[in-house]
Amino acid sequence: MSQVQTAPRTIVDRQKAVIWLRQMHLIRRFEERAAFLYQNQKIGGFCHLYNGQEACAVGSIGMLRDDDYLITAYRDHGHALARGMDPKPAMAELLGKSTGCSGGKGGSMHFFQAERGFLGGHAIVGSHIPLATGVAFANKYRGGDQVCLCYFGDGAINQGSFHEALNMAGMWKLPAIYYVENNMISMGTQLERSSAVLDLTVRGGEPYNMPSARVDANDVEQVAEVTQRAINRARAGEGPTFIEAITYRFRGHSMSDPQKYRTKEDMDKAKLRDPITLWENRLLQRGWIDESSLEQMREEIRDQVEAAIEFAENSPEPGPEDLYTNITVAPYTPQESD
Amino acid sequence: MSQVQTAPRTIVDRQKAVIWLRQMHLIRRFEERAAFLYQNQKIGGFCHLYNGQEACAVGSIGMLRDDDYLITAYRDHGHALARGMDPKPAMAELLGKSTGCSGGKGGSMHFFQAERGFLGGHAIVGSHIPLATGVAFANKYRGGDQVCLCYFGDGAINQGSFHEALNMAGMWKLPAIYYVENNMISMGTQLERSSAVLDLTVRGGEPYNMPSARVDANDVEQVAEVTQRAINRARAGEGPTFIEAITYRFRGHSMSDPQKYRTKEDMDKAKLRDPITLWENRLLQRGWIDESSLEQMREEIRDQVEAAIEFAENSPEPGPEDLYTNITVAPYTPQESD
Amino acid sequence: MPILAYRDALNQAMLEEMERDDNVYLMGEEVAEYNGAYKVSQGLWEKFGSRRVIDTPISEGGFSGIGIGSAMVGLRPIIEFMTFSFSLVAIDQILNNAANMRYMSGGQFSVPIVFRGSSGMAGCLAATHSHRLESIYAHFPGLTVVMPATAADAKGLLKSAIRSDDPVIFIEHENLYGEKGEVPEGDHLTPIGKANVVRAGSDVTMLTYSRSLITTLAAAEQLAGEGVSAEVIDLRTLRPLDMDTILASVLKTHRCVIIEENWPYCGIGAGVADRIYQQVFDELDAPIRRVTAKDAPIPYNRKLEASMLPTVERIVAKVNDVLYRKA
Amino acid sequence: MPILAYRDALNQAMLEEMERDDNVYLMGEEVAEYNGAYKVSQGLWEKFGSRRVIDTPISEGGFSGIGIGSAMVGLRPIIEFMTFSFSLVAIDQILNNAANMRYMSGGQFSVPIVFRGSSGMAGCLAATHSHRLESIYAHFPGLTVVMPATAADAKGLLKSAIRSDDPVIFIEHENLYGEKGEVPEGDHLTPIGKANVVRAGSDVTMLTYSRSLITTLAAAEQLAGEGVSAEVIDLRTLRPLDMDTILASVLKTHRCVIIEENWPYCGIGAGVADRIYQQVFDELDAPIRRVTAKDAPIPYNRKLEASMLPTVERIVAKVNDVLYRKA
Ligand SMILES: Cc1ncc(C[n+]2csc(CCOP(=O)(O)OP(=O)(O)O)c2C)c(N)n1
Ligand SMILES: Cc1ncc(C[n+]2csc(CCOP(=O)(O)OP(=O)(O)O)c2C)c(N)n1
Ligand SMILES: [Mg+2]
Ligand SMILES: [Mg+2]
Repeated sequence: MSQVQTAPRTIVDRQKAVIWLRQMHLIRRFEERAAFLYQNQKIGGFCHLYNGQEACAVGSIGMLRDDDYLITAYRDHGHALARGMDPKPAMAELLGKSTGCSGGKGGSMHFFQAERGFLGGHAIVGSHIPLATGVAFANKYRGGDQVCLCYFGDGAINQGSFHEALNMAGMWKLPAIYYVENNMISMGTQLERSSAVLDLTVRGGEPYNMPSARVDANDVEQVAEVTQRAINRARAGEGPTFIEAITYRFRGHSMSDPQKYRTKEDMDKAKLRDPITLWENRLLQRGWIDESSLEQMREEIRDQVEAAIEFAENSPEPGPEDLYTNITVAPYTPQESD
Repeated sequence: MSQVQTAPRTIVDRQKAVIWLRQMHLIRRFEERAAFLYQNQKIGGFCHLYNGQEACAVGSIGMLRDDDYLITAYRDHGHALARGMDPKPAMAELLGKSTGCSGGKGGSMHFFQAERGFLGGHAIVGSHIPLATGVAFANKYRGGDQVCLCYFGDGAINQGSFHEALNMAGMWKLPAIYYVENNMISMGTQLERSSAVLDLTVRGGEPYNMPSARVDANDVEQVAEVTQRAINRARAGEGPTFIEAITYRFRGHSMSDPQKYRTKEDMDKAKLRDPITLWENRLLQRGWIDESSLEQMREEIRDQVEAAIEFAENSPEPGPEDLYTNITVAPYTPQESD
Repeated sequence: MPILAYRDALNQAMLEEMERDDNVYLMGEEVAEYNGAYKVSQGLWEKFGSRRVIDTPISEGGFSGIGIGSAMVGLRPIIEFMTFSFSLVAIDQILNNAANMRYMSGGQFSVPIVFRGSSGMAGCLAATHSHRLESIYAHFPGLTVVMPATAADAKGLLKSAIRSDDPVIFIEHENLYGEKGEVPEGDHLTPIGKANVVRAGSDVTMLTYSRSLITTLAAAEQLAGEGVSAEVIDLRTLRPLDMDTILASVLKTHRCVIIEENWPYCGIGAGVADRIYQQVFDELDAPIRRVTAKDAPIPYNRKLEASMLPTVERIVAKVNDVLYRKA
Repeated sequence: MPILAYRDALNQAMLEEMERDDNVYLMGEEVAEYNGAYKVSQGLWEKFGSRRVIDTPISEGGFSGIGIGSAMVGLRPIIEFMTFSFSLVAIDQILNNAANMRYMSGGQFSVPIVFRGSSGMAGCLAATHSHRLESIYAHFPGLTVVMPATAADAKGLLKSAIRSDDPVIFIEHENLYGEKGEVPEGDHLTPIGKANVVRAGSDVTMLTYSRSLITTLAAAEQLAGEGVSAEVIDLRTLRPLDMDTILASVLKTHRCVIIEENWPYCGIGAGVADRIYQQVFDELDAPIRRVTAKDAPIPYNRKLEASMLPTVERIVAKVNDVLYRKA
């Protein structure tokens, strides 16, 4: 386990740095509005906010090429938006509209965007880790140098699928990057009550013969740096990397979680290291941004999200006939008799 | 990982040492005759011989108390006999007789003996590892100091169940001892083609916060010693241990395996370290046994096994009505209409 | 009689059985400190502590196996799946280790365990989180499959399940947790394997279970207003099926409709219909009609999801069908 | 036409498809260097090498998921389960990730994958190793379920399965691997979703699939000697079911017996019978009878196991039953 403790170097240029800030703000704002719509019952089912973890997705996906792949769990809005999904189809999906990024059939937990190599949000904990491994397998099979980034939570480490997939990835040197977003909790279970060891690189790296790294994921630049190293390795055919990103979620597990398992003080303390504020301050310090452009950015994002809501609200619902579409590629015959 | 490299001390007295030799011979002979019966189609299904690995079961089970538990995979004859199962019901089970240790319903892969805490042979690779963990959980729940010994192969490490169970055992400090019988192959797949790392203690120990040990399992005394340490730990409430026992199987994976994946030379070389011969020689050296008593022992075992075969052959088959017995404890109603 | 929510009736069953027998324990994700994802285990951790109410990592296969192993040596675990959809990662443990153990060991080891949790389409949970697996589990000899529809049965059946010496698949419905009903106090044990004639009638037999009971009763009420006397039977136990009660009704009405949220093909209704035909084909004046979930994965969109479900309208149409009656 | 064993017909199908399309690969336990536990992949590793014929660790859940992931980005994996009994540890991948993916992604990702392997009671393998899971998989929309009974169909259906853009559950039978039959050379494609009238007849319709076809044909032969003309239909695809062929036959014979090795309750026969009744109840002169595995876990003892299986005697008895005929 090689801990990244060096003072962050500037691995991004000004332009990209500002884009990242914008993305983080977009994710934050998008979800704040989604939470509001959820409370107003415009959004149903389970809705898991990424609030507080934005730097993980933005800093890592920011290092991908357009032809690379990524896949994540049900807490997927951030990854989709960081990969450049337009907030319109994202919001429309939350509202179950046919213009949604999954045609209204997937919902919050099952976002997809094939054209950007976004292989989805996946709601069975751990089940997408083998899928990521398969995508990496396909990249290698074809002789390309694309990589597949795979995100999951600290709780997902306890699914057998994690273990089975990482063993094969390590043994076959597949171009995958396994990214545990360790927010120290799975639903209401603190890490020390779900894992026999607290340093997750002990579980994800050495046992599968892959290098691992631990990174402060409130720092988007550190995330980018460690991701870049993993990407380089993967592209060079040297195999997978396991990255433990230490993060914190500022909201409940899902919208219905009263969070009795932690105190307001803990939360307030954590919020002092809000990844967006940290990045904003650093860009201000570097003189890459100023207060007025920041204000303008926030305004643009507010407008963008409101436009997305408007788009979603005005979009049509899928029709009754859509129940039977896109089940199979072959013509579909329901096995019923009505 | 603490490697046991010290010259083996005598951790058993003469009486027990001789019993162990007898057990190893019994297992060997029992299976040689079973192989013959299999070839003559008296035994059906899959039949996996323990030939070559006898010291694992004998040296470890030899350290258990009567009220302890053990559980294993489908290669289970050795563990059953080492735990003191009479070869008669063992052989009868192979022949599918109602006097068999599982009433003729389990067969070679599914031996059971409740009264000796033998929780069975289990044929879905890895599936019994959580069961062992549950037995250890029950021991702790009840406040007893019994332990549960759990055997599995190097191939089984690649099932998610292994990983899930060991994490909970490590976290909850359960009195379980996980024993990977590493014969360096799973069916026809050499270890380096199934595991990202070759030292299995790297996969089974540290990641689950439990101590591990590696032992030369051709040496029954080393096996006993390392097991004793693990048992002491478990009884003291200090939690589980992971033991990698390096061994070799002298026969094919199952009776139908032509073993094209290895050479006669490899086999011959391995047989130079036959655990039975090693133990025999050591006992001769120590003067704990002599040639004539050895000859007598072999003879007695031959007779014992022939008597078991006779018992099995003369035992009745289950009757047609037994199809529906022992499905549930409650009276059973088949969900059919004949 | 006290009025309790289905959720609280389940809670009471566990509480009473845990007080009665120290071998009974509850294990699962968030069952202890969080009081259960759906609050079914509210207060149990506080009362019984971490020895008997145990939070697990997200390792359904692992902790199902732990439950089974502990049951083999005499404990009586209740294993909660946050939803039965997640039992798919543990199904090998359930089907091979729980269901087969007694048989394979020639009767030496039994597995007194309850697997319980919510199930079904519960509102925009989409394809991965809306499985209804009752016909899957009911297919396998060795298992008992129970699905309570009312608060009283939630308590009575769960107590019976915990006392059963065999593995029981106990499937709740997320949308029933808040439903209230009279629940007998104390040792109220609903027998496993007995269906319940919830509403007597003479023109048509309506067989159902779990949440569909509510819709079926509403349909029966509407039909009564139209002069049709429907007998509504809550199957309660899907394996073993109470053929006596079913056949007695069908022999009276000669017409049958089965209502369920299960998918149609090889689903519970297909299994039940087959068994009725096998026994009383000649007594049937019409084919057995079924109202099931539509044969599609479960969509997120609320309207599409609603269109999957049995409705009064769909049920009445099928009843009209078997009565050769124009609406 | 060349005579091939079922095993070799499967081998030929894979060989030809792998030659045709570089995206097709084979993955599973012992499929490469060992040439397959049942030698179905004999020679493929030697021919195509380790890039395309891949031995895995014993990680069914993991490599099923790897297959699905690779199929999402355009490869066309064939995933071998040494036996389908072992698919139970991978079933979440199959049911959630393979079956639901296209739907959940609004049609963006399809999963062209074949899961194949042996299945069934194959001689003293006992409860854990004798599962027949066809009705489990057939229950789920999104999957195609295929079970060839003959060498020709083994080849023709496997080639069609590999070319299918949807996930196909392709279930072989261990006891059929050695069965020989004429197998067309080259591009022989048996269509998915089409049953096969193997023997024409007019008195009774016998529906079956996989190994039971052999026993059913033997029963039909015996019945012919007794003056009963039985039509034998090999279903071949269990999802989607070829209702046209089934109904045409039942409308001709008005009597039907379904023969299978599946367990009875909620099994394939229950699913098929229900669909027949739904459509042509009034055309049936007798209830649809079924010959199934007995409703018990699979015992090790050879005689007990044999007593589980459909036999000519059991089949003829049921045919006599639907013909109201005394033996
Ligand atoms: C197999 C499975 N079990 C349980 C759940 C319910 N569940 C959804 S998210 C979650 C917690 C996951 O925690 P973690 O992996 O740490 O991710 P985080 O929510 O912190 O992002 C649980 C228990 C599920 N979706 N799948
Ligand atoms: C889940 C599962 N997959 C595959 C098999 C088939 N199988 C039985 S034993 C075996 C090899 C196991 O090797 P290992 O664990 O090393 O044990 P050994 O046979 O060497 O004792 C395989 C692949 C099985 N029984 N269960
Ligand atoms: Mg977490
Ligand atoms: Mg091995």
